Amino acid sequence: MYSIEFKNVIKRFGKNEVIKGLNLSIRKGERLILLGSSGCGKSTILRMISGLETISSGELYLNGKLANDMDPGDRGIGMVFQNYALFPHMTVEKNIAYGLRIHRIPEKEIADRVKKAVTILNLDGLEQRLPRELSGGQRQRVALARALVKQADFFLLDEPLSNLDAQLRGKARKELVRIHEMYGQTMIYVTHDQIEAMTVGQRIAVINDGRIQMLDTPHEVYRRPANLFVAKFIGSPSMNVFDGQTAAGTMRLNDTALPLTPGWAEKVGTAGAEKLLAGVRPEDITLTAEPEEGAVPVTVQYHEDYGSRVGYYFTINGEEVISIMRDDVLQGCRQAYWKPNPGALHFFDAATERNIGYPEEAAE
Amino acid sequence: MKINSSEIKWHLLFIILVLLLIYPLLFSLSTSFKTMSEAFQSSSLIPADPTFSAYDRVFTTINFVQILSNTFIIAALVTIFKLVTSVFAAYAFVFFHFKGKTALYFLLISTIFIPFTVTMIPNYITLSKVGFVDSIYGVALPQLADATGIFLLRQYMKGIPMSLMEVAELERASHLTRLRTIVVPLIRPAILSIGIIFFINSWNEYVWPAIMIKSEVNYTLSLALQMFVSSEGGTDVPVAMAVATLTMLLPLGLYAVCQKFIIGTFAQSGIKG
Amino acid sequence: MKSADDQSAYRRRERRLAFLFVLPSLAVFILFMFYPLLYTLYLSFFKWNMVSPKMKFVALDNYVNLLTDPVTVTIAENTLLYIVILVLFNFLLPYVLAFVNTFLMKKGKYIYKTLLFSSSLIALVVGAILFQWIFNPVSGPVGAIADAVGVALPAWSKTPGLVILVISLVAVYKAFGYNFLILLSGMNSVPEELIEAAKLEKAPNSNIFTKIVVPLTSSTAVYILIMTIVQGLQYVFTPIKVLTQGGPNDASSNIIYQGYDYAFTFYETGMSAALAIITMLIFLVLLYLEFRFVEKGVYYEN
Amino acid sequence: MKHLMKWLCLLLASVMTFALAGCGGGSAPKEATKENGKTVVTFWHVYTKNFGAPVIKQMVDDFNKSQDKILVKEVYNPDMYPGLMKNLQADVASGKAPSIAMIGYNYLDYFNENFQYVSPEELAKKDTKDPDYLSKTFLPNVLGLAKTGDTQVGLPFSISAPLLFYNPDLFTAAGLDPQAAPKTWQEVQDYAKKIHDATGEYGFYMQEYQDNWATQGLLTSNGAVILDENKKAAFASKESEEAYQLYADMVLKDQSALHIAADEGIASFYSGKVGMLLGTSAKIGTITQSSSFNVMACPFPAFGDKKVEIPAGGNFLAVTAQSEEEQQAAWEFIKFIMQPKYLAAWTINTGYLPPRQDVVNEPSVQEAIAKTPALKVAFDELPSLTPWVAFPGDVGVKAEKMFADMRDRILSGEAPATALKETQDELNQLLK
Repeated sequence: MYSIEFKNVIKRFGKNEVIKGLNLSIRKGERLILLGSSGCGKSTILRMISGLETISSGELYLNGKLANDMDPGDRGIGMVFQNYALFPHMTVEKNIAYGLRIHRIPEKEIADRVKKAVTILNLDGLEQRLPRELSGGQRQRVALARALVKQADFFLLDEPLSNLDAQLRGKARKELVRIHEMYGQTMIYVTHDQIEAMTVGQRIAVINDGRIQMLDTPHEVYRRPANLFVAKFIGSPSMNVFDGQTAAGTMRLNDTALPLTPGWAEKVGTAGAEKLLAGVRPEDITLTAEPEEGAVPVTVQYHEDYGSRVGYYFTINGEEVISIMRDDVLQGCRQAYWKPNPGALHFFDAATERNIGYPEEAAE
Repeated sequence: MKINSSEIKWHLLFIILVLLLIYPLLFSLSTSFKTMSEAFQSSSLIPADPTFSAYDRVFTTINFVQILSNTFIIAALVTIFKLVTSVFAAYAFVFFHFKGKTALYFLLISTIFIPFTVTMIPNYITLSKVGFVDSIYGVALPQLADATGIFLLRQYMKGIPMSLMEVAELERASHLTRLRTIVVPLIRPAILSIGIIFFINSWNEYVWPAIMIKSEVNYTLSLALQMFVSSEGGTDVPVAMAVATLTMLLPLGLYAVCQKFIIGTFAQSGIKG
Repeated sequence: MKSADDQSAYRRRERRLAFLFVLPSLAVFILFMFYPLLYTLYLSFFKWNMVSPKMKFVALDNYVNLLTDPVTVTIAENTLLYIVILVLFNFLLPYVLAFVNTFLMKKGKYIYKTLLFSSSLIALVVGAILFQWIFNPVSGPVGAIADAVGVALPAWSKTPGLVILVISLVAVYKAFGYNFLILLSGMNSVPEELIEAAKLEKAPNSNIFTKIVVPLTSSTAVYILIMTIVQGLQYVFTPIKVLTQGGPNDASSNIIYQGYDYAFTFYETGMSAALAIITMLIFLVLLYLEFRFVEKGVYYEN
Repeated sequence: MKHLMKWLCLLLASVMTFALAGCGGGSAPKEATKENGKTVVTFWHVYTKNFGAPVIKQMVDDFNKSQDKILVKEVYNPDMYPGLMKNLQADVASGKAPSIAMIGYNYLDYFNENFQYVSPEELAKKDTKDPDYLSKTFLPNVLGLAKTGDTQVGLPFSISAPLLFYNPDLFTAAGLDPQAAPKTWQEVQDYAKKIHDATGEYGFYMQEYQDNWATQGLLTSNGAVILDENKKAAFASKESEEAYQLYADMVLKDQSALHIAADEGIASFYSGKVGMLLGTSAKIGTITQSSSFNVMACPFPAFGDKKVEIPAGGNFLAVTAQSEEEQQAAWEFIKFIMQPKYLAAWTINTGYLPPRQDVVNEPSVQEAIAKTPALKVAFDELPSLTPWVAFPGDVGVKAEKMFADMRDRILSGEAPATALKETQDELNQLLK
């Protein structure tokens, strides 16, 4: 039995349809990430769960009950807002205990719960401080404490780390996972940062243009993108895509025809697509200075040094392609050779942009 | 504090302006310590032989404490009711969404544009029908709400981030609780500043009390001034100035105490465009 | 499908509560603002002196008499002159000074807004008596200065035009500090860097003011402009009543004072009501202005 | 939106009906208000703390102590007679009225026509103790001040006379003898010019209130008639023109007379900037206190050898009580304060002339006259006092303002003839 279920839910702001026919089922206690660029509708989905946004049509079930018109207060939601939404005029303790006091929970129990949350999020000694006296990280943890202390069924986070600086974000990610495992609530986490998505999420829903492009584990989303959008969105720099120019079991790259493996040949043949786009992740491309059998000659036009890695830019069938390698084997721009690794290839139907799937032996 | 040359002229301009505005206050203060004849002889700011005779006449001939308390009661009543009604109305216009909200808002705001020549006669007749003429409560009754209050408080309430209210919504807090625990505390400086403006305006009010109040026992400070001004018998100027100075004491006191406050609130977020 | 009535039940509860929140203000306004407006409208079609039991229905006579009466022409001219002076001293001057104080002055500029505000604390009736005294051309301080300089000052209380200027100064004295403060706050919505950039291009202050500051502070400015007119005309009532009672020869009366005069000096309630309605119509134009400018930005922001 | 508007109109309609039912003038007379057994008499007056109120308070306290059937409460009305009329108007509109109201002489006609009152004659007749109280205590010309046609509207209480105050120091500075006060307006013009030329100060100022009191004296003393027998305005005559021309010349040609609002002009006299001030005897007290020089006074100047005719300022007491019992109580109180003892105190404190002949030989009055010569001048003017012209009916309230406007027009350069003619025509238009 799913704890949150969307059944062809549509959300309109005026005439503009922001969520187009959403079907999503979230298991109890799961850590699900809603990932997408800004304006894709991910926050709207979160707010529809919390009741802060109404549902134009379709049904939402919480713990099996129809929740469309349920008052936000009755849905058992603990939420962390992007700007933390701490009450500037209340101390940390009052902020955390705000909800509990509204529900007239006995003071003794409030004190215990707050004490526990404060220790978990190591906010000790800050209880009587005002939000403006805290650092960004501390404020974020107070917002977390306030959401957790409710011990509600659902734990919603709307880009909670986006206001933190880089180092803090890493630490905060680990804490989030730790807390989730401790409290065991169903956690829905909205972010546009794919690293956060990959590290925090047990499952990721990649969203674009109001639709779920793919819903799967981080590994699958990275290794087997369901469509071109997911492929390009996940991974940075994003996956290289170019016209595969596949024909009769071969792939033509810059006028060099390379034979496909039997598995790929069979897959490509039966894809029934007029035109196929090939995709390779930059980190899966290894260039060599010396020619090699079955390698494609390329001229590296541009070269970037990221310190721990090096990037080489060249073109394949008219598209700019980038290769990321650990060390600077080519020592600057010059002629190089690329032997594509069949295990790292992806093919998409140019028309539907859907992934045509992978041959058996390649799915190591 | 070095002020560079180009700014000197602006500082000069402001200093002249301040002197022009402060001079009348000083003039009133100094005249209140002069005798009748000296008041007319010299207009210097330092009285030749300062005397408390004017203040003495004020405290002996009129029941100053009664007049002070009348003025205070009206001002307090008007201020508290105006604030309460304005806060609730402003809250409704910011945090509720209902059909006809704009129309209702402009219906209320239009009262700012109703001149008192429209309201004076009908209100006088209505209040006299219910026996409220010549009573301080009659003066206060028509002023228990103020559209400027709604207008200003609405501006400040708009400054409250929506997410704070959503936190309350997630806790199923009633609107009254949201008002009490979030909205009012957050705009408390604005409420107090607007409250002080309401208080001072009511404290200084002259026209409406002049129409409503008849007997001396109900007089307010502005009316008390009239008890020393007679076109037939002449004006006791020092006493008039003494009353004027005494009238200024409380507003000046309030302002001195909360000046940082008032200036801060109005200066900080004013009327957002 | 979601249940339509649940949603509208919630809507109706929300709407009733909203109405309850607005009701206190609305009730006071209906009883003491809108009812008088209707009653004044009703009165404006009658001839009555508030005493005699009979009220004669005269239809539009009051309005006709008003519009044909030469005094009304003087009143209209006076009202315009009041507005011009009030707008000049209570709107333009504080507006420019707020700009100067915010962007052209760096050090020690905050003390002025505190000091200037203090004159807003005064009671208008006190201000009137004080100004009558100070501006006495014969025996007041102004008279003394004029003697020293050897200039013979005209008796402003008997000179049309000048009388309006001095009376307006009482209202200016009361409102200037407050307006300056609000306009100063309006300046906060002008990003500092915009001004810095303009200064780099050596743009003259007047240009910075008109091209950058005015557009960005328009809603605060319009609010103060409207208040300067609506409140200003009612502020000057007290000095007129105390100092000149509309004299000399109606040269200091305005649309508000004349309304009072008709009602409480000539006991022509009908004429007073008619004039009050005309005043209301003129002020409604300002209400529209308020909607178009002041509310525009603010309303859509939420 | 529809729903809201519907609800709103409903509420407005109901409020309107409630109010309309109530409005429309006074209601039937009711019985006297009582306070712990005593009949309450409300006494409306116009006197301020620095002018007259202390004596009024004394009279009321003494009366309340002198008996225990009636309780008198005095109520001060700001803005003198117009102010009191406004309050009276408003009170009657809401069905209430004071027991006794102090009405300015210039409102005699307006009051008579618009308000319910009981004539003193009627009250005297019903008063068994002394039915012919009126003829016994008051002179006919004094009673005439509060009489219109042949109805005695009220009893004159305060009588002020216009007289000429002057500053002896400025006189001597201009080479004039302070003892030889000007007797005619020609002399006033001449003295004013001398003072102005010698000292640079102004020579003359006539109090300029929103009324025709002082100016009526100027016109009638030159023989002009303000209101003729058939109640028509007739002041646009050659005599008025002459009188105003003299006054206008002093202001405009000689620049020796000051044309300014009343308070400022009088303040200028106090501060020694104006040689002569034509003001009311009621200001004797304040003028002596406020001036640093020794104020002297002389009677209202004449035009050549014409008889001086000057209007009596001040007010009369009208009994507006509506119930029989209250009227009796009011009459008792009026008779009490009309005793010479109280009228004497009244005269001394305010500078008003007493309405009764015999008050002048009260010892306290004799002593006051000796102390302040101005008071003596006022008493000497008693015989030449005539009623302050009150225009009939609703015109009464407008006339004062029209005369004030006329004065301002003439003194700012308009030809007296045209101003007089236009104002007279306008008034007669209103009188039709």
